[in-house]
Amino acid sequence: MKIRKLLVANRGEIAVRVIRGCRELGIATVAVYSEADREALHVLMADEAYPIGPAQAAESYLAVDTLVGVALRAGADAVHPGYGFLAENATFAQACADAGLTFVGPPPAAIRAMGDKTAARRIARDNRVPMVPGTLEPVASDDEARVRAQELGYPVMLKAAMGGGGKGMRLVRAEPELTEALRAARAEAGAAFGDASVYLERAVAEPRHVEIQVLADAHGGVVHLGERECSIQRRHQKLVEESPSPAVDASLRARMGVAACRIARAAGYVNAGTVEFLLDAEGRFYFLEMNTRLQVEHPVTEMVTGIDLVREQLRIAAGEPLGYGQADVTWRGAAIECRINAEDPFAGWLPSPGTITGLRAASGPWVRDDSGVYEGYTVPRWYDTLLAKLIVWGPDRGAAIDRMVRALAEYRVVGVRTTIPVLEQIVTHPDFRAGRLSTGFLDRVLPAVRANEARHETVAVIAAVLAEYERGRQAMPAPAGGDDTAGAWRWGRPGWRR
Amino acid sequence: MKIRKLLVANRGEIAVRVIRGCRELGIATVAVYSEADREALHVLMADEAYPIGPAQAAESYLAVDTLVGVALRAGADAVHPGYGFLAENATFAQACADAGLTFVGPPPAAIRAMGDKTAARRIARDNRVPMVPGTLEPVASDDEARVRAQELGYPVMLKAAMGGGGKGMRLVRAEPELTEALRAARAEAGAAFGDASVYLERAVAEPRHVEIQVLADAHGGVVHLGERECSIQRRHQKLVEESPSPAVDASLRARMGVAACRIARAAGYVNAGTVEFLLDAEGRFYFLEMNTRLQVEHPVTEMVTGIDLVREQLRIAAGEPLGYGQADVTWRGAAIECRINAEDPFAGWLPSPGTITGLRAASGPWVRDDSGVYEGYTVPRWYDTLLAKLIVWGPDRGAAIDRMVRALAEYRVVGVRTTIPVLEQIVTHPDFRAGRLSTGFLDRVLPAVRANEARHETVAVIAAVLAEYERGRQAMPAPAGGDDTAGAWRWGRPGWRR
Amino acid sequence: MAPVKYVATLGGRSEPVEVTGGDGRYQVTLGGRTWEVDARLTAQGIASLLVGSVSHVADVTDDAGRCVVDVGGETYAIQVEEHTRWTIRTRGGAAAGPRGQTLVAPLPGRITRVAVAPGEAVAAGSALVVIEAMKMENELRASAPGTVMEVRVQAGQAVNAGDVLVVIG
Amino acid sequence: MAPVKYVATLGGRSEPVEVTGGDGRYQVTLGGRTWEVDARLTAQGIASLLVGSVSHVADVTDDAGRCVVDVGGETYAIQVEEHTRWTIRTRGGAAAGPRGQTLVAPLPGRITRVAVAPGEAVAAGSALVVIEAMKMENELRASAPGTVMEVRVQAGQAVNAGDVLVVIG
Repeated sequence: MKIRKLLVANRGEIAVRVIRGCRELGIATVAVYSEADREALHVLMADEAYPIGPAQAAESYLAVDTLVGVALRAGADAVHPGYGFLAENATFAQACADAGLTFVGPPPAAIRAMGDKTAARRIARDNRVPMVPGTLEPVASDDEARVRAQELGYPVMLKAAMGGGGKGMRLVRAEPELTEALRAARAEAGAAFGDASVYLERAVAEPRHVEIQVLADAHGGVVHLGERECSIQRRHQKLVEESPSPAVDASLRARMGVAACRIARAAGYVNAGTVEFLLDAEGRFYFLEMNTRLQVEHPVTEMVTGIDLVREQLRIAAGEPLGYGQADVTWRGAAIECRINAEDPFAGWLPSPGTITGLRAASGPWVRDDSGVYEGYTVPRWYDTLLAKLIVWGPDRGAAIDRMVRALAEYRVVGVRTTIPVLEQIVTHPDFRAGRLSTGFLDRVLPAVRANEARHETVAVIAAVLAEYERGRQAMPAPAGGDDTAGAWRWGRPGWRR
Repeated sequence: MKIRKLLVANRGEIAVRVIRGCRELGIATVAVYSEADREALHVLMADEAYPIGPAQAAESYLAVDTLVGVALRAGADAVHPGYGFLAENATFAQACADAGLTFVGPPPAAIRAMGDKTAARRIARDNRVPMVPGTLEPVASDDEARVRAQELGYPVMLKAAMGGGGKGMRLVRAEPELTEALRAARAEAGAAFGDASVYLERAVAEPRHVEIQVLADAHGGVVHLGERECSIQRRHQKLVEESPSPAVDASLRARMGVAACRIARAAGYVNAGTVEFLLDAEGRFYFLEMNTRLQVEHPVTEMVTGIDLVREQLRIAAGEPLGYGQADVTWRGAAIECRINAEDPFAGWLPSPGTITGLRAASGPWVRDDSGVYEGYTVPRWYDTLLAKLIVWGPDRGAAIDRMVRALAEYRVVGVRTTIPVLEQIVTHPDFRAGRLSTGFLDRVLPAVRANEARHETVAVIAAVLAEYERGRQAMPAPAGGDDTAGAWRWGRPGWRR
Repeated sequence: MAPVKYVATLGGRSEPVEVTGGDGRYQVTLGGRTWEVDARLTAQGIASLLVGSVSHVADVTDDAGRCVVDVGGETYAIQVEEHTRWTIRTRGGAAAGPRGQTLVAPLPGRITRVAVAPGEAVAAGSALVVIEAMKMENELRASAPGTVMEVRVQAGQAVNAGDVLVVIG
Repeated sequence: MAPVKYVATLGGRSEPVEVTGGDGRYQVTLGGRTWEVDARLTAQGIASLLVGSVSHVADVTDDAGRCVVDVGGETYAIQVEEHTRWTIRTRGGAAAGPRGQTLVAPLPGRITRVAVAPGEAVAAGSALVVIEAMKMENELRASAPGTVMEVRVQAGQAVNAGDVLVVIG
């Protein structure tokens, strides 16, 4: 069934991404917005927009019945969940199906199988995909957790059973940390997924986070689009992603790809999904979980394969076959993504909501800006901090890094603090350029990150003093003979920003 | 010799493009600016900037000695000429060489050979590259032109002997038009190139403009990067370009590529260059001329080949070998470029200088914005009207067109009139989608182009009336109980743009 | 609250418009239909309008008393007046149409050619003057037939936007 | 024209700065060196500076009397005063340093945990309060050792930016 009108059950940059994909296919788009989001970019860009309730996500972006009701009222025939919110909620997928709406994502059963991380681990085990040792069930109590952790051996990792995106994850180095880590992980998991259960895994030392993108159609076609390396993380939140991984060669890619496709097939998976692995220093990979949705970092795969993942999601949801096989998927060059978050990396990474008074995005050759904001927009305090994703492509990893350095230097956000300065220090770090990555990279590098190198102190002082000087001069009568022609002096004209 | 610091002898988007390319290679950049350009984007983006004289290009951007002097004063070791201005001026290339500066372009002899279009035609003839019949020398007088035109048979095409970029070209359908056409072509050629000579060619009926990009290193390596179709022209100014051409298959591409490389070799060509051909309805191609510089439309070649032409120019100028051969050049998908000019297509295409009060560029997946302007910038009246180039890539031509339609709809320029509305009508035209192109396309389509479809008249009236309504309300005392919290009403706040 | 009545004039046509509401939510009546409108200024001069749930972004600027609205890639110049004021202004009947043509320079540049002389008859579409600006030659043409009364420029002369070039009676 | 004398204070350091010139071209003396500066506002709050031919773009905003300058990806908060005013203000000697700490909410959110109680001794870096905002838990820590005098919030409570959470003596 052809999709004619689609409701995007999300906000921010991913809602904008989906709207763009729909527009290119001639699909009309319906945005939804909470009371905090009337002026959000996705509302401005969609063909239609409907209010869905208060700022709190639980009462708006997570309100299944409201969303299905708006979709029907707007005459939509499909729903795209984006990532986060209800993207991995089988109840929502089922409610869409029950209402006759095409859900742009996997069948509810596949979401359920993979959403329950412990069930997913059983599928992986049954399909001979290697895994990190851990519990196949959530731990029922602190006491059980203590016993299991001891059996596995510290350090262990706590993970949300219904999780994804790093929420509810905690590394526990030794037993005394366990109780507090369980509390924090459960609280975060409960808040994020409405289910506080956690399970345990043995922590792998200095692992890389490498994930495989898969696409599966409703006719049995399954392909993988290669890997993304997402080892640059802070508190399990990815910050920099790339494809290909500097640690993966064609042979390893093929083996990981086969393992990922095997899991997708076993789960009856349809649509775009991602199989996450840890890769250890010896090149062994271990299944972590499968994310049954589009990932934040999907653009790096798009840039190297030339395959538009949102377009493929929409085609697959409409029942079309992939129309190509594994041999048709080719990779060219290297792509890197940096997440520009409204956080202050020099003040404990505190979120930095507020009004973006100045915004100049990077552009030019092979620079892609997937943004959810605009100049004048006020970043609300209710949702995550992701403002925009900056993606570059280059013929090889070195060229891509050079381009990312250039693009980050061009990207200016004024009014809220962002991760840009620390991203610049990451991509210029010798270990990053050498491809020496692990999930511990950022913790190792961050202590050396400086707020201000004071490289531009003199210029800053000159700018500040001239602003004051001109403010003083404007208060005086205009000098005789002063002209106002093109190219002449213009400081202090009306509108000096407050 | 490695390039460490480069002077960009140009302005606008191409200066910005070169600066970006240099930055990614770690080359410091020096901008130059006329009195009309102190606030131009290339000045803001370069590492250093120097004034070079009055607004009139003849006294600034065309002032060879001034430019060479600034390059030496700034400690630059190389000069990039961009396109236009001095890009195909052998005297400038020679002056750079004499001053010990690396000229990022071909040797003066090659510029001279190809810059003299009649000399170039002799080279083509000697190398058995097919040509449109015409004069091998400039016509000395109106009388000679009349005789030659009669021999060739009308319609004939007048072309600037030292030309390029469509300047000084005139189609003459019949003898009575000849005198005025000669005057106009000579005036334009003289103003643009400092040489008013013109020559004649028989006009080909409904031809396509298809050009081949070549790269030649200083060690004998020559490759071609396939074709660009640039048939969408108005008064010989290209408006929409694409690669590949819908009229060129692999076999024709190979034959045209071989012909282009043969001419480059015969001319002793080094660096990036473009060999222009006419392609007739039967698939026969005819050599037109060789442009000894980077073309405006180079990005479409970059997007399909993955080869960064500015980077290659800089590498070649530094003496590096290409490092790859023809078999290594591969093409993926389709790319289209639209030129966003400050012209009013609904008022005789009059230039529209002025202040850009609002600017929201398209972005997102596979959208590239190569711009020379910013919000708040005043487009000066001294230079050409090109504001920005919007480039998209797609896995095939249809997908690229869909993407261009989406991107043009996103692109908003307020304050000056632009070509965007007519570009939208071009790329949605059935003949464009079907690939039925010729240099006559635009003249055929333009009469049907409407200024306003009035699709949004109701919305426009609502917006205008609400602005007035709120202006009236702001003049009244604030209503009791009115709050000012997030998401609340904000019309009429200070700063309503005048 | 009683609706406020306006008249919007666009392209020579005037139509009544009524507005009620406030704080971002309005009812706007025009052409016999009432629209629910949710409208916000998202930045200076940029309005987000949800007109019966359909989303539009309009750039709204003021140009010498007229409201210029850019929406969906189209530009509209609209004069908005309170209904009573419009009634008073137009009570005397429409003013007589302009007679003759005055060709003014649409932008600064240099005159490269003058194609007419005083006393000459011109047809609609006849070339009058060629002005060079931004590296292009731009031909300015007569919008209606008439007789050339005055030619105020000559070839080679620099002109500013708004300068009178030719007067046709 | 005699130079205008200022004092710029940045990160606790104050330094004299002298300016002459105008109409976009200035001579600025600081740190014993005079810079030729060509400066323009290219848009509201965005300045293009050519400092001895080196090109910089600075975003200049005013924040409660201090000038906040974003340049080259770095942010500087600078207080600029006329020299005489600065002299008068600082004549009495530097004010005594602040005593104790007052922990205020750096952004709006919900308190998810209070880790200290009145009377408790804390070390520099001790966790005091955890605030949840924008889907993240953010731990707020003591900047210096001391004794908790007051705890003004409890877990589950919503707070606004600037609300006092904990007072340490």
